[in-house]
Amino acid sequence: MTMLEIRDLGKRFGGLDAVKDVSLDVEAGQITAVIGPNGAGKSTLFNLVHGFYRPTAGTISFKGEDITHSSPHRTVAGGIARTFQTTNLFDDSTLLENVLAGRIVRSKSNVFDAVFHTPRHRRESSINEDKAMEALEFCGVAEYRHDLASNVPQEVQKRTAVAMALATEPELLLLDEPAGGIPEEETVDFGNLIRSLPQRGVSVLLVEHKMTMIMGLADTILVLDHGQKLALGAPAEIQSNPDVIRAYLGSTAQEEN
Amino acid sequence: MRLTRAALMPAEDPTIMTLFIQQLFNGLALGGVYCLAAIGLTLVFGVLRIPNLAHGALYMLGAYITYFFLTTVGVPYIAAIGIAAIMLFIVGVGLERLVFHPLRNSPHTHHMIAAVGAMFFFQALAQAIWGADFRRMDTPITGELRILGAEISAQRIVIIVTAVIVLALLALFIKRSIHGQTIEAIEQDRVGASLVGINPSMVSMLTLGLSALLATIAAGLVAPINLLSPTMGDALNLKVFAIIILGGLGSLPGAIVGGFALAIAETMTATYISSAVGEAVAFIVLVAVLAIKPNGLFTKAVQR
Amino acid sequence: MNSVSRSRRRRLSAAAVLGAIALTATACGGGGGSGEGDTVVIGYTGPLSGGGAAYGENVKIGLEMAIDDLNADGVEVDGNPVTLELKSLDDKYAPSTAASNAQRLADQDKAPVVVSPNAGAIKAIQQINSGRSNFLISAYTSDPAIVQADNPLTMMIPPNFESYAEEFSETAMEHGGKKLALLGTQSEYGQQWTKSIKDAWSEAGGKIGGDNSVDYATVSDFAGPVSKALSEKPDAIFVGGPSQPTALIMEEARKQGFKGSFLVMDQAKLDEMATVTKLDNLKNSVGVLPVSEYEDPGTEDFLKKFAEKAGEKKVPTSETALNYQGIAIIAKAMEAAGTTDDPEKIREAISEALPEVDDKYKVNGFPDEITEQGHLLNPNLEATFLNEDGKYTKVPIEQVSDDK
Amino acid sequence: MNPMKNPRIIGTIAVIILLGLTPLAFAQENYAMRVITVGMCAAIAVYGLNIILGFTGQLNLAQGGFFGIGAYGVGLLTTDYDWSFWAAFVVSVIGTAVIGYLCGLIALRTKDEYFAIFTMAIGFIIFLVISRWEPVTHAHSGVNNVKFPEGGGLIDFESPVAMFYLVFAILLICVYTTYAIRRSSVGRTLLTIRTSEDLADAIGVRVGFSKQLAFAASAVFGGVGGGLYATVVGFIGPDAASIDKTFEFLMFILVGGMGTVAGPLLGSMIVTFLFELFQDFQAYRFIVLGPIIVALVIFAPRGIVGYLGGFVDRRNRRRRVEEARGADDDLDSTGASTSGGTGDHRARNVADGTESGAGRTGGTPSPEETK
Repeated sequence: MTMLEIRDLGKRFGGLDAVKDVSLDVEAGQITAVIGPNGAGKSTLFNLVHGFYRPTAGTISFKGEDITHSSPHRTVAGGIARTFQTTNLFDDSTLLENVLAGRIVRSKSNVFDAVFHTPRHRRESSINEDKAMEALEFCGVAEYRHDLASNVPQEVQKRTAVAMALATEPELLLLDEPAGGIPEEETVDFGNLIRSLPQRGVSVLLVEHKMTMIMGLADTILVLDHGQKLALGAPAEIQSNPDVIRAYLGSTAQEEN
Repeated sequence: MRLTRAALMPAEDPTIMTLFIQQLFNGLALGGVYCLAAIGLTLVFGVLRIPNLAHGALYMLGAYITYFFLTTVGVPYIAAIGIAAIMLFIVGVGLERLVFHPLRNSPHTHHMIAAVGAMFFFQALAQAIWGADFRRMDTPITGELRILGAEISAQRIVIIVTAVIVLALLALFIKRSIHGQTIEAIEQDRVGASLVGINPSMVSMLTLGLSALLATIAAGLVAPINLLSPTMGDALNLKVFAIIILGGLGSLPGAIVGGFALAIAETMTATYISSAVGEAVAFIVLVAVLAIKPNGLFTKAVQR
Repeated sequence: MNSVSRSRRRRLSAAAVLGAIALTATACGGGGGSGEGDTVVIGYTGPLSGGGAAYGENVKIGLEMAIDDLNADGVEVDGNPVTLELKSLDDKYAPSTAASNAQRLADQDKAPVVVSPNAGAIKAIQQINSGRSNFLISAYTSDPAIVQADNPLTMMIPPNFESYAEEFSETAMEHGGKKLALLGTQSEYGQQWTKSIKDAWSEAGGKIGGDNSVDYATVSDFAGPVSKALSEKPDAIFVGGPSQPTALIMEEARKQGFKGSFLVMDQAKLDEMATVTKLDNLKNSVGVLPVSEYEDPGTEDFLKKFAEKAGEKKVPTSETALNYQGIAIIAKAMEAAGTTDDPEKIREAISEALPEVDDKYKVNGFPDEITEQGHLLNPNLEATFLNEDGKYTKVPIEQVSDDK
Repeated sequence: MNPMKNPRIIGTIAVIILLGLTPLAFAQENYAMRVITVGMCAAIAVYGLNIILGFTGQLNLAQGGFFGIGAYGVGLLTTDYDWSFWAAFVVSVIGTAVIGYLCGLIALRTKDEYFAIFTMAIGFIIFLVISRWEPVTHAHSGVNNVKFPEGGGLIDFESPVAMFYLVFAILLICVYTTYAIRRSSVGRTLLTIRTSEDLADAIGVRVGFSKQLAFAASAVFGGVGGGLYATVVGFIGPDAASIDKTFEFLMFILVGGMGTVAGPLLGSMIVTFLFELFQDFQAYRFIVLGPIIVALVIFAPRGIVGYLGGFVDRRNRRRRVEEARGADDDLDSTGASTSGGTGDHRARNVADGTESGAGRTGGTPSPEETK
């Protein structure tokens, strides 16, 4: 069943197209990857799906429901979570607090519940803690829960970012270069974490540069170039696609410097 | 009722043209003062990212020191302003070292309160030295000019001219001189600037000194047409903030346009509507503009 | 954990206690003394910093001078000598602060009398001076509202400003003309003045232009408002606020070619104004009589002493002179009442004390009676007209009643 | 572990009890009672500032204005319109809420310094309206003889002590509300916004809406403080709405500690007394006070409570980090070792000060902890 359905999506900034007629289906329980050279519009695509940007053309629908113009809050509430390219955590807070922040969107209780200490409030708080701990454990960073986000290694931060996203109980998770800045030897473990998400009922849409990782992970790959679809298909097809090789090698060249 | 009267007045009043010219020049003179004060403040903001609430106090101090050299010591007017400007430059640097530098990594709440503390201090100090009485500062520049039937005192012409000259020099300084360029560089991009080896704290001192210097010139010019008192800065302070926000924090053209615009708006509303409105107009305009354009008129890449 | 919590507990309570200490410190601060009856504290709360500081200082000088002289002469309350002592606090013109200060002076310093020179502050103090704590307010404001409040423990020193309106209007009209422009200050007091002048002027059959009142304290350039006022071609202009800005406004008006006459609100003192602008700019205006023009028995000595105290340059104003008289009256009232700590008795004794006061303390139009509501009345109140050749000519003023 | 073991709670309660007992010592000292009561009115407004500034990180400089609106609402309604205090109080608080909400609508379009100075302008306009709109507000003549609250024959609020306890009671409500918000998901929402609006957005926090509410809430507290102030003082002039009030409040919260529960109260009291102490220096007290203020900001940037708290938290966290590490292989053993609850139990609630066991004790994590 199709979870996310993107049709002819477009976004213009001033004169130029950041994203143009992109269409993509993200299947439930699958891992879909978006690759492409820098400035190919990958992050823009994420921001469009997530509601940070308003598309200038096309539609996005999630579980058959049109979310083209919904706000980030509504998108997240609807079940789409995301992580950022540059690790983004609340630095002065402990990891647990960070992940708990992810629970806000699922909290119904308001000031009055807090003030009058209602049962709902109590119930929710303990649920929040359990879910947060569960997410931390799932991502294998529970033992760091009381360290400040700024004090833990890159990889732990990356994992926590995922945990925070998971805490919002998403059905679709947008990962923007989740393994960026992680030493090669650890990417394997990290890959496993991502691979285990679908069993949890979380479909994944990710942007990643580490080709080896992608090829091992993704079920479907969308290749973007200058904001437009260059190719779409299974890893094998993509690897053998001449355009992709040209565009991609070209860009990795420039990434070196 | 007052409104209708004001509305009718032009029709009845033969001297309407004269009045308008008169007020236009008064507005320009006021604008000159506002600009000189606002520029410094907006520079400080652009570079240090702090709303320096003590700016009005620096202006006041500048006026008193000018007064001291002119009246008590008896040096010529221009020289007095010059000396005062230099002394205030030092005061400004001191302020940066002692108050703002230690706070460079704190949120702007802290700067504001620290600045208020400094302001209290300066005012009390001025009162301790010169007393609470109003002081009058006489100027060698006397006489009036007749322009299209309007009486404009020479002092006001001087204010307008000096303002223009100083602003021009400042622009030149910022474009040409190394220091100026570094100021601009930092304004545009702190990180980048420090990468290319500019020393931010050096520039911070320079900027605060410069802003105090400009404030002093403004004070030295306006003092003769008004009075000195330890609280003379207060009224100016809020208006100048309105101006730099209106123009866009850290934007020099913004401060200049904002300064003259608000000054003229003030005199004109005071003339044709009512003095109470004249007093409030700066802030009403501000609220209106920000409601539509949340980052001010001439927004620079100031906000993160 | 426990060790932490203990040290933490200690710290926090320490911080809290600090508050209490500070409090007790204030509670004791400056207190005591007055109980023994040999020293009586005269309290003063006024603007000693901020915009009104100059005004507050003038009042304070008057109080200090009076207390020095009285102590020199010796005050004796039922048999034993009493030393007066001034305790002054700054209220920055804020009524609520003034009230706190007054409360403090009454509580800690046992001051039977508190002087306050501003209507707002006095109104705030009247909330607390006759109830759980009792003290007499020596009120230096010419706003009748404070006696209309029927506060049993208020003594209003200066004449009711409304008395001036009529004479001012007539005088100005005969030296100027029928058309009046309003250019007073935007303060509470300035606005009340503007209103009463308005009424008096139209009663005298004059025409009134628009109200151009501006806040003298915040305007950075008076040229604008003045040009506006003059654009209506007035024959007379009502001005007034603190002396110096008022002087500037008049100067500006003359510069812009105004030939008519000025009505100068009593807050501004012509002689004080002469220190910031040429006398020529002030000619042809009606205002209150400068202290130096009074011919009361004590005036001359007062002027000498003032010059010694405040310097030759400083001009003695009625704020100083009238409060000088005020304290003298209170001291005499204490003697007459035979008590230093019963405000009611002191208040009652004032009327019998008035004629007793030594001539040296009569410096600025001395009152000969105090009304039921507590207003000191000077039988022959005089204003002045500063004529073309810079001479002060006296203008007798008929006093109006304080009732609404 | 039991709440009474948590230093923060103990500290806060200690302060409150101490304050609550002051009338015993000073019942006869009208002056002392007055100063404390007025100080508490300010403290209430400062708690408002704490919500928008301390929790949400928006420097709102209109608080003095809202304080003034509350004060004038009560003042004018009880005098010119002869309402009962309570009616006037409720109405003017609601009024402040509405005005606050509307101001928020525009003000929150701006950010950072723009927001700060924009709200400063709003505050100043409120002041101008109050000090110029003579026919309604009596401008500088002020509002005289504001009514005392009606005690319904039971309590006589003309007695300073009764008035003290009225304000004290309302203050307690504010303290508790702050405490409750602080540890609820609502509080976490605000703190999230304070740290990073983008990230907050990403995890589905309704940034705009939450800021809007926080702003309105702070205005309400301001109104409550102002309304009480009016009846405590009995006479109010435009200075009740002046910009200086705002800066006073800022000083209070800064000295006490932003985003903490006890901070605003402590700050208000200490600074108020400081000011009273220096009264003896009259005009020149600011030569001393000015530098003191600067020094406080520089050397205790997180305020008294912030300072003490931060340092307790570091201790606690270090301890918990070790336990958490241990806890993973053997929960019970570590659990037994310290006061109740297992390693990760304590972990949870302290981390965010929510429910269950020690949660109640985690009441007021310092900004350090949740920032």
